[in-house]
Amino acid sequence: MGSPMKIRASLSGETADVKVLMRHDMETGQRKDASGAVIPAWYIQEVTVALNGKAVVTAEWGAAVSKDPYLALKVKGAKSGDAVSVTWVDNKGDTRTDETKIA
Amino acid sequence: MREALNLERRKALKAGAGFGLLSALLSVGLISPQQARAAVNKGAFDAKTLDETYKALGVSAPAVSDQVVINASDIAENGAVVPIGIKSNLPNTQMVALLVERNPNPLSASYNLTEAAVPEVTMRVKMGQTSNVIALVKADGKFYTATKEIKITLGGCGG
Amino acid sequence: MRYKLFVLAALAGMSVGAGAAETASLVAKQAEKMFLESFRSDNPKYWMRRLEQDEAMRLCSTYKDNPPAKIRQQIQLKEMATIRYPVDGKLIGDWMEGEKLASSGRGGHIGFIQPDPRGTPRGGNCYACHELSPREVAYGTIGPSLKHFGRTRGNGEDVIKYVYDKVYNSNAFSACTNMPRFGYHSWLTPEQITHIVAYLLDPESPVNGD
Amino acid sequence: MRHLLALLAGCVLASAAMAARAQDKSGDEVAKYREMLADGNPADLVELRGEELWKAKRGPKNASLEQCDLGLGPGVVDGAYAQLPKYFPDSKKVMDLEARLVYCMTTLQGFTEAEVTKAWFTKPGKEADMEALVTFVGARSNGKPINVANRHPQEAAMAKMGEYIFYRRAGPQDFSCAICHANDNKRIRLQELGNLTTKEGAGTAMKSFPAYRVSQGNVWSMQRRLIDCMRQARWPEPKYLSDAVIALEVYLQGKANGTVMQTPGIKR
Repeated sequence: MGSPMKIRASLSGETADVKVLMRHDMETGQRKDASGAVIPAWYIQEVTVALNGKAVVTAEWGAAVSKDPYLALKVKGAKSGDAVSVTWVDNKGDTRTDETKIA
Repeated sequence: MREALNLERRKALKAGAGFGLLSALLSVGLISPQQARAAVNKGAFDAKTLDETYKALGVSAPAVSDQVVINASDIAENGAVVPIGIKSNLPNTQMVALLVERNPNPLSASYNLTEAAVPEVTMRVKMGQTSNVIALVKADGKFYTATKEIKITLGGCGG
Repeated sequence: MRYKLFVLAALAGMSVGAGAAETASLVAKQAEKMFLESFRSDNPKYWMRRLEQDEAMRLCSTYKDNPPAKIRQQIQLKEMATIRYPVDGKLIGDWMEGEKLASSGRGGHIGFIQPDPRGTPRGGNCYACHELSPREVAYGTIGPSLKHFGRTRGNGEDVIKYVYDKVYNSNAFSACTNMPRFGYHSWLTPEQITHIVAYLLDPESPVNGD
Repeated sequence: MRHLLALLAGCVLASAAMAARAQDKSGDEVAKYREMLADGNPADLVELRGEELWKAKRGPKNASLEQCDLGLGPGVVDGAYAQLPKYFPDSKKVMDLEARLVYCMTTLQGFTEAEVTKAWFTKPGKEADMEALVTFVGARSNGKPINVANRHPQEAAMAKMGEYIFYRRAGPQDFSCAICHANDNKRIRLQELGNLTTKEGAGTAMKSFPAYRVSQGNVWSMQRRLIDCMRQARWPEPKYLSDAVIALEVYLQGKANGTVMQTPGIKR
């Protein structure tokens, strides 16, 4: 079920600045461990950012996204108190959703 | 039963931008992640060259545009984490994607934007070596690009 | 507690008028013991031997790399005598091989956390400390810039021998310098050192290009 | 002749200026890279996990670490990191944060020392609890000045021995800590090296650890940092929590004394 994300959402005018940190290994499947065995690919493939439950941005990721992913984007028509939620799904089917209110 | 599930799935896929639904299906184990991936950007993430990637994405002859801006440093101290921002000043921007030319699979990430999104995203990607990075933008049905070289330097003690 | 007892015992044995030097050597004795006891007991003996100091290391450590002139002279003379040359006597090799060595900081890492895989070739890691080719931006500044070294110094016999000797045993010229003694420790072979010489002096080498 | 000399001197100056500009440009770009990284430090997530671990009832005694005495009394976390390492009368030893956490995990929670030190750093797929705890406790000293008084004779003795080790050369590259870290304004490759014998240099280093290392993808404690320095020096591997490592920490914290903590940092 994954580790919690850290979502920051701040308002400037009617635009919300959303910054997300996720905890994920984002293994490419190309690395080997100390014993020489390949570490299997394990990475987030899909991210959805929603405002008050309505998807604003949907992203597809490859294994090239860095470990402990960071994502920053901007949402229009937001106001203080609105809910920003982020959902990710990885290639093993693990998923996680976190939510924050715009300050 | 299988029929029913397939129907369910087709409905979900038909919903198009229904990523939320997709993840809901995934989380209850109705479809496998591989199926999910196949449903969205078939092949593009596995493509090994820029041309193959464009082909898989259905892009032909994208125009270079100064309305697409890449925000990144010329030098990255470490290839494991390279922060890159893409901004589009083109009206009706629907999609932005980041490609790293010399990575084993150039396509790193793509973002479908609704009208509620400002066409500006920042992310961090791995780069195996010094390479051009390409911002690919779809606006009003047409594709545009911007390119920037990012140097990956050997850092620290070197070992 | 162990240390305290040791201090007391040592103090009792001190002659009248014992000064800073004795205190310093006392600290050194304790610290040396503690240092050597601080390594994992499963480090193989041949790894642990890397912690042993030769005379130059010991003197440089004692004087914090700034020994008095007399000792400096003594170290340099002794180190100069250690330099060995390739069998064929040729001191300038292949700059392309030299570039590989200059760029690599790998090899020789031991321990249990991130050792180099067996057989990893040792690099000279010149770029960690020196600017060399104008095309490489990621260079260190611990040592002086060697950009255009051959262009400015030429590549006469004397210069070739000087560069070879300096890389083989830096302490022969400058006691307690930050630069490793690459040949003395067999970190690089005499032949590999001739490649580094070429990288610095060959007119074709990128070090002497624009 | 004089003209020629003047001309030559001019050339030297010009090329020096050009080189300086080229270096500034690299420097600016590296600064921009770091600025973009600083906007989101994954160590913040590690810190959250550390707080959970701190409060969780664990071990054979089913106890949390909330009564652990980090030097300011049982349960006081705020500002504790900034005044470590220090001498603890209960263990009769100078301990850094990690040594102290191990002490608390054995005495309060009933773990064995071997259990809690076995996986002290993160490996692929296995996050180390110790790193998370250190990140949490470290962050609770944010904004506090480093304050290691070295009042106890054992602390003073450790600082002296740390200094000795700092200058001790060994190994097939003749390295000591001082080779890279006893001069001002030097770089290794593109990374600036702090002069750890000065307050400024030691302060810059010590205030930012524990720090997230993007090249490693996890947080490094000062133990990990120093043990890896010895690996880079091509030395054998020191024991985790050994006196030599703690002595170096005491020496360096002493040099950094008074510097305001700013942790977790984010580094290459």
